[in-house]
Amino acid sequence: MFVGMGIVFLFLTMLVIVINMMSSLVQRFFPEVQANTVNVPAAAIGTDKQTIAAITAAVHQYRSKHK
Amino acid sequence: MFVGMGIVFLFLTMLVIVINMMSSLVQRFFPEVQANTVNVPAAAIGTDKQTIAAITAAVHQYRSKHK
Amino acid sequence: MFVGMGIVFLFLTMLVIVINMMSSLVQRFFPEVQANTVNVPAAAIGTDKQTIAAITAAVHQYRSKHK
Amino acid sequence: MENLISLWQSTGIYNFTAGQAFMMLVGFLLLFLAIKKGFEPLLLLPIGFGAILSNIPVAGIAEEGGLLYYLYFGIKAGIFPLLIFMGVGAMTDFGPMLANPKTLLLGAAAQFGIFASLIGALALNVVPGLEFTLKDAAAIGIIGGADGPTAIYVASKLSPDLLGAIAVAAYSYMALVPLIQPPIMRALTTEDERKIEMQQLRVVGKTEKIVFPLMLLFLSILLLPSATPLIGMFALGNLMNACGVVERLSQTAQNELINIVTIFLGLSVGSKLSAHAFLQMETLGILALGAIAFAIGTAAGVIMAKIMNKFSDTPINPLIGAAGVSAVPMAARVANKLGLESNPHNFLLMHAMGPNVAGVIGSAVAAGVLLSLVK
Amino acid sequence: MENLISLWQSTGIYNFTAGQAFMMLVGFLLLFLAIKKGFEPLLLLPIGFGAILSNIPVAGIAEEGGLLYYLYFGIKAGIFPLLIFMGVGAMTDFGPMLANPKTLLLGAAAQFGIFASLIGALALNVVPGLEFTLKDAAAIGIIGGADGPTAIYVASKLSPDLLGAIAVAAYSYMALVPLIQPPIMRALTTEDERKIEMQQLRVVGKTEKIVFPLMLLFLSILLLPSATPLIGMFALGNLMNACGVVERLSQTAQNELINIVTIFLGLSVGSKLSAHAFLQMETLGILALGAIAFAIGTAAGVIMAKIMNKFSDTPINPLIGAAGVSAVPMAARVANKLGLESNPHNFLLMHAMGPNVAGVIGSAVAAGVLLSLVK
Amino acid sequence: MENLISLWQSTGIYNFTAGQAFMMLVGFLLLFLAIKKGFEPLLLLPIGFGAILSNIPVAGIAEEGGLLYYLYFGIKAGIFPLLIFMGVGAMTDFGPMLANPKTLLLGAAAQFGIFASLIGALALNVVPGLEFTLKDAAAIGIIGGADGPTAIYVASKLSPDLLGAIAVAAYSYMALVPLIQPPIMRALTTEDERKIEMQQLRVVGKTEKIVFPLMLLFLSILLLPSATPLIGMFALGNLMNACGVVERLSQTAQNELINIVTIFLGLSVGSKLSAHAFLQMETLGILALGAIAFAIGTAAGVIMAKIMNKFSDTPINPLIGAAGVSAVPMAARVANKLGLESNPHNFLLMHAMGPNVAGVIGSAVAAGVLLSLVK
Ligand code: NA
Ligand code: NA
Ligand code: NA
Repeated sequence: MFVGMGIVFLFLTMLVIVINMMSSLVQRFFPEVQANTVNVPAAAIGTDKQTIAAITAAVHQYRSKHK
Repeated sequence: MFVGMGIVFLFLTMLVIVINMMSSLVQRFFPEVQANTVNVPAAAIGTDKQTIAAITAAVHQYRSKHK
Repeated sequence: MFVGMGIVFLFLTMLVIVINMMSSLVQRFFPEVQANTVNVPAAAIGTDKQTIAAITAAVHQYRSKHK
Repeated sequence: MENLISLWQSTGIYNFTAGQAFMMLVGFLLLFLAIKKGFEPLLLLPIGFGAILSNIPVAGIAEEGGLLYYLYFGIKAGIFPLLIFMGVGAMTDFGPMLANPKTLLLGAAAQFGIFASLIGALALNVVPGLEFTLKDAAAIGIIGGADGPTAIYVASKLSPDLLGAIAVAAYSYMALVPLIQPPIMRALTTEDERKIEMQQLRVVGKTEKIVFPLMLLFLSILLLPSATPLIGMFALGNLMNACGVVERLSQTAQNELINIVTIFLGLSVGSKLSAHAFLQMETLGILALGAIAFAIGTAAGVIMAKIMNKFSDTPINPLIGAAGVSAVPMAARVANKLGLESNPHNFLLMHAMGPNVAGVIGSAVAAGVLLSLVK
Repeated sequence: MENLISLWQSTGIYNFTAGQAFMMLVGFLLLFLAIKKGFEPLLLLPIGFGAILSNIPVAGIAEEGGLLYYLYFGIKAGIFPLLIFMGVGAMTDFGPMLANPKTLLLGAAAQFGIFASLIGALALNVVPGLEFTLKDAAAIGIIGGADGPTAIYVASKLSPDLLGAIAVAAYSYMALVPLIQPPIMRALTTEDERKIEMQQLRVVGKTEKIVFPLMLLFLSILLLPSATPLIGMFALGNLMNACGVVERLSQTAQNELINIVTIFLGLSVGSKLSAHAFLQMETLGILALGAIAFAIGTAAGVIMAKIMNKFSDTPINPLIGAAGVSAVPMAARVANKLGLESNPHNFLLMHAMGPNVAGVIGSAVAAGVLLSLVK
Repeated sequence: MENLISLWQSTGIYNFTAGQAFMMLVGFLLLFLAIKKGFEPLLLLPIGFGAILSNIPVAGIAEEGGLLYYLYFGIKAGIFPLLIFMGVGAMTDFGPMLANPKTLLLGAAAQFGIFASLIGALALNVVPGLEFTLKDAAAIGIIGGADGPTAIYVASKLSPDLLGAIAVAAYSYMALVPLIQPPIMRALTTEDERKIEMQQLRVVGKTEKIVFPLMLLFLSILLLPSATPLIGMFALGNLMNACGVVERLSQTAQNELINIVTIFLGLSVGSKLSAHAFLQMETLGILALGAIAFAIGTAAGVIMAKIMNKFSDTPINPLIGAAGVSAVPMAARVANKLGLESNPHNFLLMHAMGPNVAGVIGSAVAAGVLLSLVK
């Protein structure tokens, strides 16, 4: 049954290879202005914007529930 | 198969007629103090009320999730 | 069919008995620092904390929806 | 021309039977009660709509291959009422009942309506044109349990033909609780009794709330296995909520899942409102017996509470006995309202919630008795 | 060694047929259109994925015992499209249409594409290699209704083999509405017509919104029972939303329930994209006829609006006629955009929502006609 | 009197068998572990409850016509585990793995436990009283995959009789990961190795996250079609989440839908905990082999990581190899915790998430191998 383990390794090794190929292709041909913009604001943007977002979200939700 | 198209027109024409009848009946016998009151507050009422609503909604939700 | 009513009474009477036993056992062996702590803050804690909770919840939700 | 005739022959107008037209009116009446009168709209709206859909000529929505035919399987197999019962369990707080367990006896007493109307149904067989089997009588009696899913579950097992009428009667009378109960409650109590204030309930801890559903299930396994599908799913929902470690399952059970099943259940119950099954003398009998069952259950609960008040060391306001019929939380609110009328400082709501949820257990137990004895 | 050979013989590479490989490419194309081009992603993503899954050799995911085989039952029985229609009903606001009921006629005119392409499909039988039965032709025609669940419902009843191609065509062309419609709309209208501003709509009250779905259902019961499964579930959803007393059911119908069913429906539709059924001359015919149906429907709507503008006492901008094909709310947005191009103060969106939702009713009615005449 | 005897004969007390009583205790034990010990409560609570319900005498809840009988169809047909896998896919972020793809090899190594315990199960046949077929052995081995839905899917296909024991073992050991893994991890690593800090991972873009699930599916189609039901649904969920255009479907898949299916799956798995199937010597063998599989998988992961650390140009902390067993995210947290113990600045969590999610793929691949070779 070592053939089974062999297939698992074979499969995941090939996956490593194609991921590496894919990543380099994607990064060369479809570079992204990165996710930073998505993740940072939580910490970086001032409280005012957050508060506004919070209130907007809450108001929106409040209305959608109590219309 | 023009009979098919004819039925569609017949059906929707009758629907126009009954809607008109229905609307005039409803507006005469069941007049409503209109939806204005429902739609306006979003814009009309001051920010304070909105903020309170937002916070109420958010607090409510926060609790219901973290109780 | 009074036997039916009899069984209902028998069952619920036994339930009363076992509940009483259970409650006294639980209260003796597993006493709890009570739910007060869970219910009070709504009224007791100052507005600041509530507001923070509200905004936290709203921001959290806003992000999880708009990520 | 021939084409036009065949078209005309495929219209609803051409194919309507008087029975179908009448049942559609019944459906519209249910919609009216649900929307304009606020009668248990979550159930009566889908039931009424299902009644209309299933009585449309030609379309065959409730016949083999139609949507309501498939949905009905969920009732025939008992799946829908049990899932709803799980959701109701997750929404139920047994705290007030555990703080004052003897209120369980009020929940027992109020089930008297079930057995009284069972016997009433059998007695009605003397009326010519009425013919209730023992199974029919048991299914009718369960209306007195004032609990929708229990009634549907029992009726689907014992008397599927009467399911539509029984479900409609059960939910209608539950909606009518604020009209049916007060006169009976006033007639059976004195002003002084209604003024009785009750001691504040102790706070019930989390451990007790976790142990209780398991204990309830265990007792029912030992004594009345036929009630365990109902009580089991109810206990599962309650445990999921009480234990606090499967919050997301509990939330889904009491929101999306129960909503989806409610739509399906309502439509399928409505599909049993066919002219052939509903337009019978039996239906009138069912409606009459249902009302009687509610009245007797209410009276039995109040009387039991008066008796208990005599023998108890802490005062018991007899009004809370009426909440024992279940119809959660309507019956408890009625008790609270009557209490406030007599004594503006008398808040009975939490005290009435004890017998109220006990009534749910009581009718599930009664359902188990019926399913076990009548087969 | 023998083991390795048997392993090799169980790989996908060894077992691939050209047809399966091609259908997977079709699946990937649908995913690409959904994700990168934003073509109706809620449907085309699951459909594309279902196409890939069902064409995997050896795995048999769409064969008896596989997941997609079981899910497909929900389409075969008509359950999934009807539940989606209920959710769509709950999301639909008939206010703009009730404020200006004559826009219903635009929703009727735009169904002309359905019948034109039906006849087109029959005419295509002269092309060697194409063979459409009357049922096939009717199922193809419904693409012109520009309404996904209606198309799937009709195709599943009349021509299940073509279901995959029909659903893909319907959703693809709905996504292409912003490309297909504008040239036709510009060709059929003058600059002056496009500039026409319409009178502001009156506010429609809650009572009218509650009565309307019932009235619609009632008319359909009387005249066209074969349309009542579709119109009935649509009306149920709409009533649940309009009446305001079953908010939790309405929310579940237009959120979780429709989402769950959309995933299942998409996957099952995709499972009908098998090489054997899709790689036929017929599919090209379907794609061509679908495009023609959309174009004719758009033109018929615009022309009807021009005629109505002639005879109406209040002005009607012919652009809103194009919204009658349904494809809610895309077609209404297209009308709005073209209006703004000609006249920056001309907001047609709400005016176009009337014919837009009327188009949904129109295609459900046309579906009823097809189901009733073709069998 | 006869009535009372018949009543007594219908009680649970009268009908209890020792086996049923024992299985209820097992059910209660699972509830206790779920609620008080926090062992995978989302699954073990419904499983435990299902075990109790299905062992109630007389009631027949898991027999034909009972609720659990119907629910079990969702497992028999493979529907429930695949839907759960879709939801898990939607919850999984492959970012850390894509940033460091060689961690996939750790996810491969940790599957060694699966095959070791498969051989162990066959070897156990020398013990008198134990009799495992090859199918049984394969189903038992999959416990070592540390992935609930995969284990249930494989067991339902290969060895439905052992399903209950296998599922319980899989979820129990997943809950025990914080107890089972640390001693093994400490024994196989030096203090210096545990102190190794790893380079910060690059941020993985959206495009890569969209392409990955499709690539994974494609590779599995080419090489191992028998794994495509599992990997396909996993990839579907992951794609729905990554692509961002079907947010509402993704949210429903990872919330309401997975919750509903989890309740149903748990109850149905519990219904396989019958005395007849569970109270066998085989169950002890399963529990023992499951623990061994976890231990071997952990060890293989750590050793593989040590080897890779030797040959890699960037340092690899061997602790993250243990996360390759999957058991997401518990195993990754364990690696993180042990890393922090040796070096308070060593945050391994994100690095361990790579092998952790790779382990999910690894066990799905191993499942495909088993389903393809063993039949
Ligand atoms: Na009751
Ligand atoms: Na249309
Ligand atoms: Na694994």
